Amino acid sequence: MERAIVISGFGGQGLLLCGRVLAHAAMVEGREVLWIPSYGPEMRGGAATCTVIVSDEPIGSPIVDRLDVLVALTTPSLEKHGRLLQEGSLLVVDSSLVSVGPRAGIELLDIPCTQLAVAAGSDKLVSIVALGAVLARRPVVGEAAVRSALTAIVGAKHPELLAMDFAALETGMRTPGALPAQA
Amino acid sequence: MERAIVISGFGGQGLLLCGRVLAHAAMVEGREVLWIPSYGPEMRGGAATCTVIVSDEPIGSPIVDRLDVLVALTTPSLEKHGRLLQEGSLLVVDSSLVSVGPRAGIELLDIPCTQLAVAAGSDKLVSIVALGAVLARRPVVGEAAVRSALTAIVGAKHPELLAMDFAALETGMRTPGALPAQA
Amino acid sequence: MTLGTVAPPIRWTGTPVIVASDRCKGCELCVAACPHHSLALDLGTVNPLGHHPVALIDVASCTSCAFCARVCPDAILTVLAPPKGVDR
Amino acid sequence: MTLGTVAPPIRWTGTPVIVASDRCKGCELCVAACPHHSLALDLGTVNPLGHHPVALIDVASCTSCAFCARVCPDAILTVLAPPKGVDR
Amino acid sequence: MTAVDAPEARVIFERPALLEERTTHYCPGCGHGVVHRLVAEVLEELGIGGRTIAVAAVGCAVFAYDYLHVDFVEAQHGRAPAVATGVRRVRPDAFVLTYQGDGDLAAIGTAEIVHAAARGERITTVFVNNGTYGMTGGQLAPTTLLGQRTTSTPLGRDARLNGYPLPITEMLALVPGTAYAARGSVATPALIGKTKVMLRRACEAQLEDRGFGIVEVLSNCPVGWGMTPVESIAQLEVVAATYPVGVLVDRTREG
Amino acid sequence: MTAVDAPEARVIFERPALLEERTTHYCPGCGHGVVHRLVAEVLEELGIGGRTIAVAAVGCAVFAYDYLHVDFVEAQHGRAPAVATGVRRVRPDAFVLTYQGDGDLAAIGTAEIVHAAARGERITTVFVNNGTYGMTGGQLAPTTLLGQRTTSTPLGRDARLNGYPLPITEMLALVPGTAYAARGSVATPALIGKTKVMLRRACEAQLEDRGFGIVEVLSNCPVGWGMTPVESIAQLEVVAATYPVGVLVDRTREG
Amino acid sequence: MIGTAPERVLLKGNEAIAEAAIQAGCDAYFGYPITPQAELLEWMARRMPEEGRAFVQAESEIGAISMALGAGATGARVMVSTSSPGFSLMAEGMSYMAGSQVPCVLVNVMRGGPGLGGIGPAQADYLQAVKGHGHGDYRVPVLAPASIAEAIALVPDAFEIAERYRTPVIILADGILGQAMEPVAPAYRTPPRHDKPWALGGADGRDPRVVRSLDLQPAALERHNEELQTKFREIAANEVRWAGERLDDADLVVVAYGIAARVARTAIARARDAGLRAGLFRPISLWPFPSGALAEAAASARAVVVVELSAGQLIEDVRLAVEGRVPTFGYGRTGGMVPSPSDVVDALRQAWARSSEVTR
Amino acid sequence: MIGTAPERVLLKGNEAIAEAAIQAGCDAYFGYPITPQAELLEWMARRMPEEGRAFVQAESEIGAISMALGAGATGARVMVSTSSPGFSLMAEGMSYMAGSQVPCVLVNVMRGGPGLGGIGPAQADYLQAVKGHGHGDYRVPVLAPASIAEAIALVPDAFEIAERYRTPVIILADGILGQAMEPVAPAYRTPPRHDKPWALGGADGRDPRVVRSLDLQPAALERHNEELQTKFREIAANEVRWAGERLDDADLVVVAYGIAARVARTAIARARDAGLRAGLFRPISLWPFPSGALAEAAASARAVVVVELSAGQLIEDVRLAVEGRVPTFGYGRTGGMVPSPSDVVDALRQAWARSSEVTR
Ligand SMILES: Cc1ncc(C[n+]2csc(CCOP(=O)(O)OP(=O)(O)O)c2C)c(N)n1
Ligand SMILES: Cc1ncc(C[n+]2csc(CCOP(=O)(O)OP(=O)(O)O)c2C)c(N)n1
Ligand code: SF4
Ligand code: SF4
Ligand code: SF4
Ligand code: SF4
Ligand code: SF4
Ligand code: SF4
Ligand SMILES: [Mg+2]
Ligand SMILES: [Mg+2]
Repeated sequence: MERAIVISGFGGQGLLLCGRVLAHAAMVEGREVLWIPSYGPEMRGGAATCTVIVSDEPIGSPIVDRLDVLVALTTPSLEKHGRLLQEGSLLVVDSSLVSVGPRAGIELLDIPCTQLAVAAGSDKLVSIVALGAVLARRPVVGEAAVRSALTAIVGAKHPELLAMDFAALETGMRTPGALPAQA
Repeated sequence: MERAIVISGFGGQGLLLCGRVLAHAAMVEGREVLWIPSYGPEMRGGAATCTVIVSDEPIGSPIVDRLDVLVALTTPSLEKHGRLLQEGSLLVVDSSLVSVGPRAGIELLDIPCTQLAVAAGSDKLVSIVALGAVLARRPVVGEAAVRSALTAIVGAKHPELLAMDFAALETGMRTPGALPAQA
Repeated sequence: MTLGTVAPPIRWTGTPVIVASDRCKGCELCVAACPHHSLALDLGTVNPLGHHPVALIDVASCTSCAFCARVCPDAILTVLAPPKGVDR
Repeated sequence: MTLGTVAPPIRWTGTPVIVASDRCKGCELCVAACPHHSLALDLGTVNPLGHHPVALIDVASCTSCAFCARVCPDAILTVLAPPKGVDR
Repeated sequence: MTAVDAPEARVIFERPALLEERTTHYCPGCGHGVVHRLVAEVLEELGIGGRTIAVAAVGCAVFAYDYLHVDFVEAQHGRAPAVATGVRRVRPDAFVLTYQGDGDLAAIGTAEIVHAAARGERITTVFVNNGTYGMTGGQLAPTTLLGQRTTSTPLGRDARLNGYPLPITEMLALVPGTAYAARGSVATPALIGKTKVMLRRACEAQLEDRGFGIVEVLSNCPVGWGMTPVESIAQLEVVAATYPVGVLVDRTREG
Repeated sequence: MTAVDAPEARVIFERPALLEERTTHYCPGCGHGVVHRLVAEVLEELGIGGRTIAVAAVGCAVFAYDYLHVDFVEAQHGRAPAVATGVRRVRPDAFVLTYQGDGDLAAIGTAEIVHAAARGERITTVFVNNGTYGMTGGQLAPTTLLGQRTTSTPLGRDARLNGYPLPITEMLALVPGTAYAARGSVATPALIGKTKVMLRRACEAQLEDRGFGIVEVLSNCPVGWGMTPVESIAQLEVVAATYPVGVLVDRTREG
Repeated sequence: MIGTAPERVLLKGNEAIAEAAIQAGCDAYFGYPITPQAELLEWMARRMPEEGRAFVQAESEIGAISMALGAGATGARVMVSTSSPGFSLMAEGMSYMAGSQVPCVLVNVMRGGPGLGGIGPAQADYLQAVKGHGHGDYRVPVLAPASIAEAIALVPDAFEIAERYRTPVIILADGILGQAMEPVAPAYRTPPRHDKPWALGGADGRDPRVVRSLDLQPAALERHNEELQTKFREIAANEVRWAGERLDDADLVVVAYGIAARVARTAIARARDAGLRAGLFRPISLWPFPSGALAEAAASARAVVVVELSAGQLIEDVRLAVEGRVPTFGYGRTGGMVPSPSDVVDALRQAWARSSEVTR
Repeated sequence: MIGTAPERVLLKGNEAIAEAAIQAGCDAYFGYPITPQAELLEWMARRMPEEGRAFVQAESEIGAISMALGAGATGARVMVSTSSPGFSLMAEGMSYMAGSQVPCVLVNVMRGGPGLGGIGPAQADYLQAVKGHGHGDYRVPVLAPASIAEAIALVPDAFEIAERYRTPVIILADGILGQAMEPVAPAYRTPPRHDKPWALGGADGRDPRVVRSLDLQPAALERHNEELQTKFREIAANEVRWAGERLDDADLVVVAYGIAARVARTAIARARDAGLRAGLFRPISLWPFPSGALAEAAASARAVVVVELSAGQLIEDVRLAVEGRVPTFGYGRTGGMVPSPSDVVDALRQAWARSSEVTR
């Protein structure tokens, strides 16, 4: 089973790091994973995207034809990557910044990530909030693995920030809309 | 009819210029000619060689398998190019600098070019003396053409030297050994 | 108007600093450069670039010195001063 | 030797400048540098390089100052002086 | 007191016309924006925008052509002065400008800038010294201060391993072909004003056929330096201790 | 008076042992020969010939390895200081030397020499300035004098077209990494002696771990200059008017 | 896989290559920043001094390759890295190293070109690396990993080849391989060091040694060239590397290397699901090119399709190997674009259709 | 011949190329001294100022190619020249010119390599010139004269191609062609100048123009690359040049260009005298390579022999053209060595003997 997740927005939203957390969590679970960054021409604050492919088998193509999950933190990133969403894909948008209508066959999760992140302690946590929301709907990796990934990545350098990250992750996971749509 | 002439010695013996005179003379006569220089690693005073191919038809190869004439002004140049002499080739050596014994089938012309050149006015004329000697035995180009070549090349830049060059040429042409062997 | 009477001074009600908010990057260099602390980021707004744009928070203190505009890397600010003869 | 008698001075008959003639390029820098005009090209000789090598033409005037050797680009010259206590 | 409308408000400061009204790709607070504006103002005031051929150097400011309303050719990394020389020699009527970063000019492009100066090439160089390679992620530049941490000197620049800050503009000032060389800064409104005067002089050195002109501008790279924009501007004072601001040579008054 | 044999004649001058007993390919009277000898003498006197790794630069003296009895690596044209840096960094015990011409060092190799100096690289550079490209036939070099005819400035060097003579060693002296920089000459026995002292100091700067050392040697290229050897040596006085002989910087006494 | 999980680490390709070099005993690294290779330089900037080894951020790519020439001439194990524009600047230095037989490993993390181009992944320096980088007659072994784990394995191999044959070796990667992360249980390896009777270190007690490429005597330079050619033939005989997947029954042989091979692998699986029997021929050594093996693999196929991130470069070597015996088609993307598996499946389908038309 | 004699002059190839450029309206020349190309630079140093045109001896080959980029971007007619090591240094600049579509003519008078090599004639930069000079996907037209008269004729052609397609063009010569003299009645030609709506000159009264190769958007950079590829296909269709001699009944097709073709011509005459029916196929445009014509010429032959001054470079393009249909043999010399006609005759004999053994 291979799942492709794209997190896209602008630099400063912490999305490359968030992708790394996801990749690390997959590794912790003994799975295969491929993390691919990509930047726009802007030096900082410009477009940035991160693709994470998680699989139980060796991963072939780093380029995917369909996305299982798209986290779109800006409107341009939704425009750019939205076409890879297909029947059954999950789309998470930051309702603080992106407005989007329902799309046929696509599960939409429209949550105010930025606001929630600020509430959790910093607007740099926006991607982690979104990740929490994704995991609530699509448990690509287990929460335990994500926590140990956060501990390894954030904890190693900034242990003082770890609690805030955990909080953001939980906020995301428990945000009302994040619970499975049918629930 | 294609004739290949090599003039070889060290820089400062005027051999590249001499080759140019020969080439120019051939051009004046409306023939095809190819002039090819080659230098050794030494900056000045080192080995230098000049190949002139004169023909009545367009010239193919700039590299020849046999020499019709070799003017060897130093011992190393004789060693290097001597192997291309064949039955009927003419070998001119400067007896002031090179000692050589007779070679089967090869016409040898052993003349003190340097001495003669000094006598004609300058040791820089050594190649012109040798050229005169060559032309006496192998009239590859006519004397008139050589004179007009000298006029064009030497006369254009240093008209005052022209007389000396003519003298050197004549010295070469009239040097005893230069007259056909059988004569 | 009567001689001997001082005319009431004409006051300028224009804005001395015009912000092209959509392109402001919220770097706060103008804020730091303003000698009169007349500027601040508008934390309640996020512009299309994702930044809080700057705003003139104290019109009264602004002297139209244009320090803010001169340090702005994005040429976001236009600075105006009252017409000649018109008071601030 | 008797006290009070001055011993006749010992004279050196060696050559102060030795020329590696085969490798000399006849550039005449040594000739020009010699303060005593003790050197000149040997126009009667052509060495294997095709040059007239330099020669010490006036041993007597040579002071073994080695100017010649120091300017020679080809390290052709070795300069000797009489042993200590031996006159030139 | 009567309040009246003021339609004829005096414009104290506005965007120069040669600066395109477009959001730059530069990081918030990046000094390149200020230098761009100064260049636009000077070209405009000298009335030479229409005959300017500028050379874009590889670095964050390679996209200068998206912001300055003049003709541009894009050079290889470090080669802008040579590219400008090519332009110069075939376009006697053009005003020729290079806009280069410190990695570009003082590292890979050392030979090209030195020889453009040596030739007294009639070109003007705007040299933005932000002490790092902004575009590639904040590595050591020849101009980086001793002790300064960069992504390729994680423990700070150590003279023994990484060498000393290079006073390239002082070196260029030594060359007789350099008609004008100066160092400005974007640190304060006053220095920005002073820098503009320098840029103008460097342009005039070309217009008056005096020789090569260069203005080094001490600039900030908040992202490369790991600072907020405001901190990075304050840091410029520290930078100026190694690279003093002022006119380094002015040969335009000679002859 | 008694004449006796003098078997123990004092040797005032002899060929240094590190200079191979072999005819060089240099033109008669060429200054490279003198500089080779000085280098051999200094290495010998310092006793470092056995641990020297020299870098041969492209130019007439590329064949230095045929004449100096030390290990050599041949660099690309202009890149000797970078090649030497590579040697330096992996061979802490070696004595590292570059021998470069003015075309090599001051034209194509400008960036490499400037940055070796900026890094304070512990290498010693012997820089033979003969004002032309000897090896390729006497073209203009950055160091060519104004008015000097070369095969690529047939009417003489014109500052407007061909630029000014480049004071590269003065520029290098500005860089803090340069421990020692001086300019000597092969014009007279006295200057040759002085130059040898300079070379020794430049080597010591490396041996004492002070930084980069360079000696520019004004040298003649009779063939490139179209002069007899003796005329070319006389011409060195003219050259010295543009390039004054002397120590340009000595930071080895500091600290 | 799960069994080895605890030892796995998540590494960027650039970092993995750097650390693999350090573990392989790399004595010196020289580089100049350029995207998408900068992380390699930055890793070295931190780690090499930690290990007491040499690191220099050079003044340029020319400086870096020249430093490599100097360090390599002393027998040190040396790495340099760059990306496409910088690779062009290293051409002269590489020619010198090939000519003077100096070992060195050069990593080129390719980006889109030509000119300044872009920073996206590409494979558009293929011909340059395998045929024409510098002037003169020489070839350089070129190794192309398709995964981070393979990159780690090829680094010590590259050093070994470099030293065994006294030659520079190129590792050719692309922006994705350089910047992507995969979990790896790094199989680092330190090749043994052998005597280098040519290496410089000072002529104390022995004759001086000279590392050089100049010889003004044509006959001598020709002899030198013949020696080099003999060496190249030896490398060509010994150092061919490639991998095949599903070739046994393949009607369609897909040739691809590096990251393009990863896309091709997925596409081949899909094509097979759709009934098209495709297989993957993946050259690992681009020079020496596995011509013989490819010719054999292609012999029983109906068509060959070359998938690459360039406008058609690898295809030249494929055509030289196949020599017209099987119709050969190319599918290339440029400028930083990477095809998706379905793009490749489409290309395979088209090739298949066209090959059915071709009669030879 | 005699009729035209009065107008003939004796010119070195280097000088002939330089003067032909001047007569073709070359506005600017940039170069750096290197043997065996120095005479070209020196000619320009004298003549360009006489004509009031631009001449700069640059600080390096990189400087020269960069100046060419700048001058070319304004629409000027520009030439640069160099020899092999300098050619390597121009790789990055050429890639930029190809990417930003700047016309320019670059003359490479090849010498022996690799590295510093020697100063004798060689053809060892063939693959570099036609395949891999700089990074990224691009091709550059490469013209190879075989005589001084042909060099003179190809110079204006090169300028014309450069401007018509907005591309750099390479003239590939060797040390003999550069330094030898032949009498020529120079057929100078000045190609007409056309409007260059992309050329820089100041944005007065129009929108600014930008000559650039950067595009950080992969999709846009791919579109740019596709435009370039379209142009290359157009050039490949229109600009193929070659000459054939005695091919009609040739059993043995000898492929050679430049000076090697001259030797081959003489050798072919001798081989024919000895009963071996050989003919000469001489590519003049090395890219686009005359593959179609060669395939046709080779179709009825029993063997193809490639004669070149390199260890085997041209032969790759020959093999791509012949595609294994005719046995193909190579005879190459290196390091400045040039074979004599009898060397080549021997090579032809051997190839003939071996081709008789080959059965395919
Ligand atoms: C030949 C080459 N090498 C390296 C690079 C990568 N590169 C792009 S910009 C840059 C340096 C940028 O630094 P600087 O010139 O200081 O400009 P800044 O971004 O700091 O303004 C480098 C090394 C390149 N494009 N080409
Ligand atoms: C890349 C490159 N460009 C040009 C040359 C040709 N070349 C050989 S030596 C030389 C310059 C020599 O001048 P200089 O360094 O002053 O040494 P000199 O011969 O005068 O002692 C040049 C340009 C080369 N070998 N390589
Ligand atoms: S300086 Fe400019 S960009 Fe920065 S906050 Fe002020 S107005 Fe906005
Ligand atoms: S114009 Fe002067 S006073 Fe007014 S906001 Fe700007 S900096 Fe402050
Ligand atoms: S200086 Fe040396 S080479 Fe010149 S003439 Fe004197 S001894 Fe001979
Ligand atoms: S040692 Fe002195 S005096 Fe004697 S020859 Fe030499 S220079 Fe003249
Ligand atoms: S990286 Fe630095 S120089 Fe580049 S745009 Fe950002 S702040 Fe400016
Ligand atoms: S050309 Fe000049 S530098 Fe070269 S060997 Fe001759 S005199 Fe010396
Ligand atoms: Mg910078
Ligand atoms: Mg010189």
